[in-house]
Amino acid sequence: MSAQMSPLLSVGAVTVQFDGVTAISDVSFDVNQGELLGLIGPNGAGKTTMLRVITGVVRQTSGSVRLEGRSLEGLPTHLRIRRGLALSQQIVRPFRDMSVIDNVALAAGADKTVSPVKALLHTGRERELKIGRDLLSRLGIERHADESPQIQPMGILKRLELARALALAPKLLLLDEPLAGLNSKEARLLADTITEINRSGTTVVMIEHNLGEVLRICHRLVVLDNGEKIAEGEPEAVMNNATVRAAYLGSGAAAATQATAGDQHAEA
Amino acid sequence: MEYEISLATTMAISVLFALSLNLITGFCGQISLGHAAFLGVGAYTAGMLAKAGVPFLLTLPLAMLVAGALGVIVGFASLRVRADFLAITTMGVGFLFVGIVRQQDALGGEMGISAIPDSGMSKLVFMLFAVAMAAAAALLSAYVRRCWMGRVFSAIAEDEDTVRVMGIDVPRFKLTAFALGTALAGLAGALYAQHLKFIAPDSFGFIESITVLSMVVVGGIGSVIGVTVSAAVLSVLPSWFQVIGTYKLLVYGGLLFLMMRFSPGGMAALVKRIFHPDRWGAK
Amino acid sequence: MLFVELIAQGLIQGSIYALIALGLTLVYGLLRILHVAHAAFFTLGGYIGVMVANQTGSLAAAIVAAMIIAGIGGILVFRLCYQPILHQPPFVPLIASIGLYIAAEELFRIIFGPSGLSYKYAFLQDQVVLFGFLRFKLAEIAVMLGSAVIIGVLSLLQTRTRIGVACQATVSDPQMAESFGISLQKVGDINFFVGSALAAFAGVMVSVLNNMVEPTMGSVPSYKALAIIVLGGLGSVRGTLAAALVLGVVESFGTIYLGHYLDRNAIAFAFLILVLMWRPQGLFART
Amino acid sequence: MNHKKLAVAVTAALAMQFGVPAWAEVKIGINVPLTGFAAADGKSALDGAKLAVADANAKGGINGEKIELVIYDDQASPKEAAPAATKLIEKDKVVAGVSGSYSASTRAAAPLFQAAKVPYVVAYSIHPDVTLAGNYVFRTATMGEVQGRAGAKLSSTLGKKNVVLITLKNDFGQALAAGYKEAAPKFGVKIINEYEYGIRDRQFGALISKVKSDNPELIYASGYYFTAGPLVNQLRAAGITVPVIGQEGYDSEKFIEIAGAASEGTLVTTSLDRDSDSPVTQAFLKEFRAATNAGADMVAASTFTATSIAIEGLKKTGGKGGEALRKAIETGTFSTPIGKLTFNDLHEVNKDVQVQIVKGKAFHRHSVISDPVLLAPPTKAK
Repeated sequence: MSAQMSPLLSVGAVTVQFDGVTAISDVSFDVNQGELLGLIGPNGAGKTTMLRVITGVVRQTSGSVRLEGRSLEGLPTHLRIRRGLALSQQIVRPFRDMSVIDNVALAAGADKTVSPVKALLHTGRERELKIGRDLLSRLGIERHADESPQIQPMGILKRLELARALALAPKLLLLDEPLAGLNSKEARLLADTITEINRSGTTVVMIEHNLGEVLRICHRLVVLDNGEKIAEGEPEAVMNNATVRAAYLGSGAAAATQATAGDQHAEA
Repeated sequence: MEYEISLATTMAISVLFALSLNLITGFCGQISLGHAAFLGVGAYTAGMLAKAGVPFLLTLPLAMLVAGALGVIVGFASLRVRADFLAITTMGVGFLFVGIVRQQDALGGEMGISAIPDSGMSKLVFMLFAVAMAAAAALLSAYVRRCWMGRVFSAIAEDEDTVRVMGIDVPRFKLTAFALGTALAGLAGALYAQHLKFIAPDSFGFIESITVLSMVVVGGIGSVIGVTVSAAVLSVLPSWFQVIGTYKLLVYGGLLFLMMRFSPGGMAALVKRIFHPDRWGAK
Repeated sequence: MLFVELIAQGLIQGSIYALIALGLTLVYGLLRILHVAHAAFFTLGGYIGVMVANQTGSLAAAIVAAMIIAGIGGILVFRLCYQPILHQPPFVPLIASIGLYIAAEELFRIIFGPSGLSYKYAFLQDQVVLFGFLRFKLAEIAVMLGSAVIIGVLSLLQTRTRIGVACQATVSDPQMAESFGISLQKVGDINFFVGSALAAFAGVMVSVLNNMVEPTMGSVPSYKALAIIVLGGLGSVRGTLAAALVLGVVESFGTIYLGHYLDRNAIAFAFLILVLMWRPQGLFART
Repeated sequence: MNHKKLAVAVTAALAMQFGVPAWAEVKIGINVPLTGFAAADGKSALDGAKLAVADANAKGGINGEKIELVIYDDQASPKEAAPAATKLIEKDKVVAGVSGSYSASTRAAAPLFQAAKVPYVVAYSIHPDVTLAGNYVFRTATMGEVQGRAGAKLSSTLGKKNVVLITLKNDFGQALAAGYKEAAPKFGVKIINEYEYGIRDRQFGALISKVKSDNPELIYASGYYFTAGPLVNQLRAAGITVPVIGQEGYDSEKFIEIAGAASEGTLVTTSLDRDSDSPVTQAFLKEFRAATNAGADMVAASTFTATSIAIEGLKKTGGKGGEALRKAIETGTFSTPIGKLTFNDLHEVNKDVQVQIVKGKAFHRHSVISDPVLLAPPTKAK
């Protein structure tokens, strides 16, 4: 990655405190155009908080977040999304009263939902339905388009969540543990899909605990521990870093058992 | 005929009022336990204007405007609190409205306002006018349901945090729902004042708010037809129940409970269940 | 002096609010429903209290009978009315509860007559003078002491017994009950029993204070108790207690100094709205 | 629509109650609050009206035709009263109407009776607008303002100067307070403070603490027995011993029951004199107890009176309603339990105000305020 290329997202010296407790301390990193960046770290490292700072759900105590060089300071979540962010949430939250395709079409209609007046004056959604169907077929779940999300298994819902985020045509896609709750086969398939999405031009930042898949697909990693950035760089180099190893192995026994328990749970 | 005309007018006003709450609570999921305050704002605005000599037809848009404006203010409160907190806040707004009007001598205080000047319409024409307004509100509701706004509303009703991360300005949509719903309630209030020619603070209190919410929920929250039918029926039920006299509120309360206990989707769901017993889901 | 008296009167009113609102909080914490019909147990308590006291001449018997019957009634309401609709959106149990309350109020009127009942014997009407200027009815002292004792005992049970700890844990996290090996059903039964019994105790005390029970005596508590649990942060027992006492005192001063501008309800709700705009999670929310 | 069936059912129910043949011809309609917060007064009112009808029927009805009372519940709410009134007028075709209800519902019903030219006799609703609806509306109650003035006069008669007002915040309480404040200066009565409370309030601790610190010589407190009972009880418990003046809202045995021993000595301005030597009054009190097994209160007496006046008028017209009945009531003089009544040009009554005092757990005569100028009801001119 060349230094001249201006980063798509730039996180500068962000610190977050809740009631005096520091959740993130002076963290900076960049996300470059076209990159697939993994944001990793043990539980409680501050990854999800960082994602929330980027989307504006949580306000940083100090520091800056810039998208394409423009500060996102003071912008509410929905305006940040309209600047080109999209978020796929860790706990899938489809609208259960709508069919799968309606869920995606609603996101695809961003230009019609930009203001209440516009929303009131438009009824048709052929274009949005088409975008929706295309996305569903790209993610391999088009056969569930007209069904209710209520009856879908986790694997389908994870893909629906992703489709809905993609329907916003984002410049930067933020994924919060997209592989959690999937068995290893499903996780592998979805990781492949994410790679494909990234290859077709969408920059991706991904929080993920499944290190195997992270190491397999990510271009670069940022590692957080206890709210601090402890490493950054190419996956292999990062994983050989002594501090990173200490962070993971320090709580290693616990993390390892937890990971196994999680896998078993997913497969059960 | 006059009795039937009077009942039909009452029905039409109730339908209009219930549909106005349905926009806020049914479509957009913002529960309100103080909606009668806006009926009151409309009624008082129209009543005072009519007494000041403003022609009836002109009092209607003004009543809508005042009620809608106050609705937006309450809507701002809805941005700050959610769900059960919102329910109690709106309930508080209702009590506050009644409490304030009671103390305003200019608004007739505790005594209310009577002898509101006549619209000049005959009772029959006024009834038809009220029915036309209710029908217009039903059509508007049906349209909102079908357009993009309706889709955003139902998404907000289900999960507003997710709507926000879809890049949608949730506060503005909520405020729009409040503005639309409270303006329509204001219209219903203006018709109410004209119909009864007498208004007093107690007519717009907690009980009225509960009554209208019951109409919406019993009809099937969000269902335009269901709410229309249930508002029409429930509004004249007490008159029909005269025959059971002293038991009528007991029956009313009992029906409300049984409906929720055995058909939580309201009448709309009940009808669907009877005619399509094999289909899942109520929507 | 007036200041102290107003505070004392506010605390008396606040203790009554606390007794009623506590049950509502237990129910809300567990089931996340606004249990409007809770106020019916307040009224029921009052009626049972008057009838038993007039029959037996013993107020203690009246209190015990009222609390037990209301408690059992609470369990029945939980099992028959709420349990089947718990998975529905929140307004369904809310409207069901409102319907139930309307029907209950009407039943009281039809069974006991519209104009209410009074005690044949004057219970606790003697006066007590404290510190030379504070003057109370014995009944008022009984309300305050009774609430303090009952609430004290409850919190002891809640922290010292296994089932108490389970209930408490369940109020903050309904899934917790299972990890204590106690079914949600059982915790629900206990919460409804205790909550309804407390409301009945409040009903008896208020009926003694006013020497009157009437079918509509629950209508103000039915909504004001909701305001209190919201003020207290919904589901927080301590918050509810504090909110009840604070509201009692606010009303006490409000009716004297703001009475010409706003009525008692409006004062209470104006206070509520102000607080919620400042702290949307309630005055004493834990987060 | 099965209104016909419904009317038949009501008729049948009533017929059974009174032993009236179902072919009764002369119908009088009444709106009363049988459900809702005012149900207790509604029951009293209905008992009074039923007694008046039963009395008349026992004496041969009107020209041999039985009188039938058509009863509708109005919940004391204007929204329910309007359809009830319309139905009485149009479906049941009553020749006369009686209001046994509160001001809010009566004010909604009065213009409808006026428009249909059906005479409407209002028992105890005290709002000035009621009779302003037109010349078919009559009222037997002493208006709130007038009673308030009587209260001020009574205060000065008792030799008290410094008064605290405790006002019920509804139209009844407001009207009383307005009358009291208007007349107080004339009698040298000084209002040192006024407090307001709501109709649902039963606990007055804070308010009483403040009243105590005001140290008044007399308390003028408006309310109904269900608010006044606890209020007087709590006033006395707080050690306030000064006289309390109430009004006809207190006028019920229930007040004495609720306030208990504290009720002794309470004065009320009302229209019913229990110790009256008038045979009409004594007969009413006796019959009412026999019929209902309870003592009559002001609401029952007033509604009995209003119904009787409608019946007396109908006797004169031979059962005809409309203008003939209006004129008959307008020009008649009526002997009623609440005194001899005639109507002025606004159809208000001019009568003495009875002062009753609670003594030995019962209301007894204290005095009578007879002051035609002070107690003059409004007329058309005013």
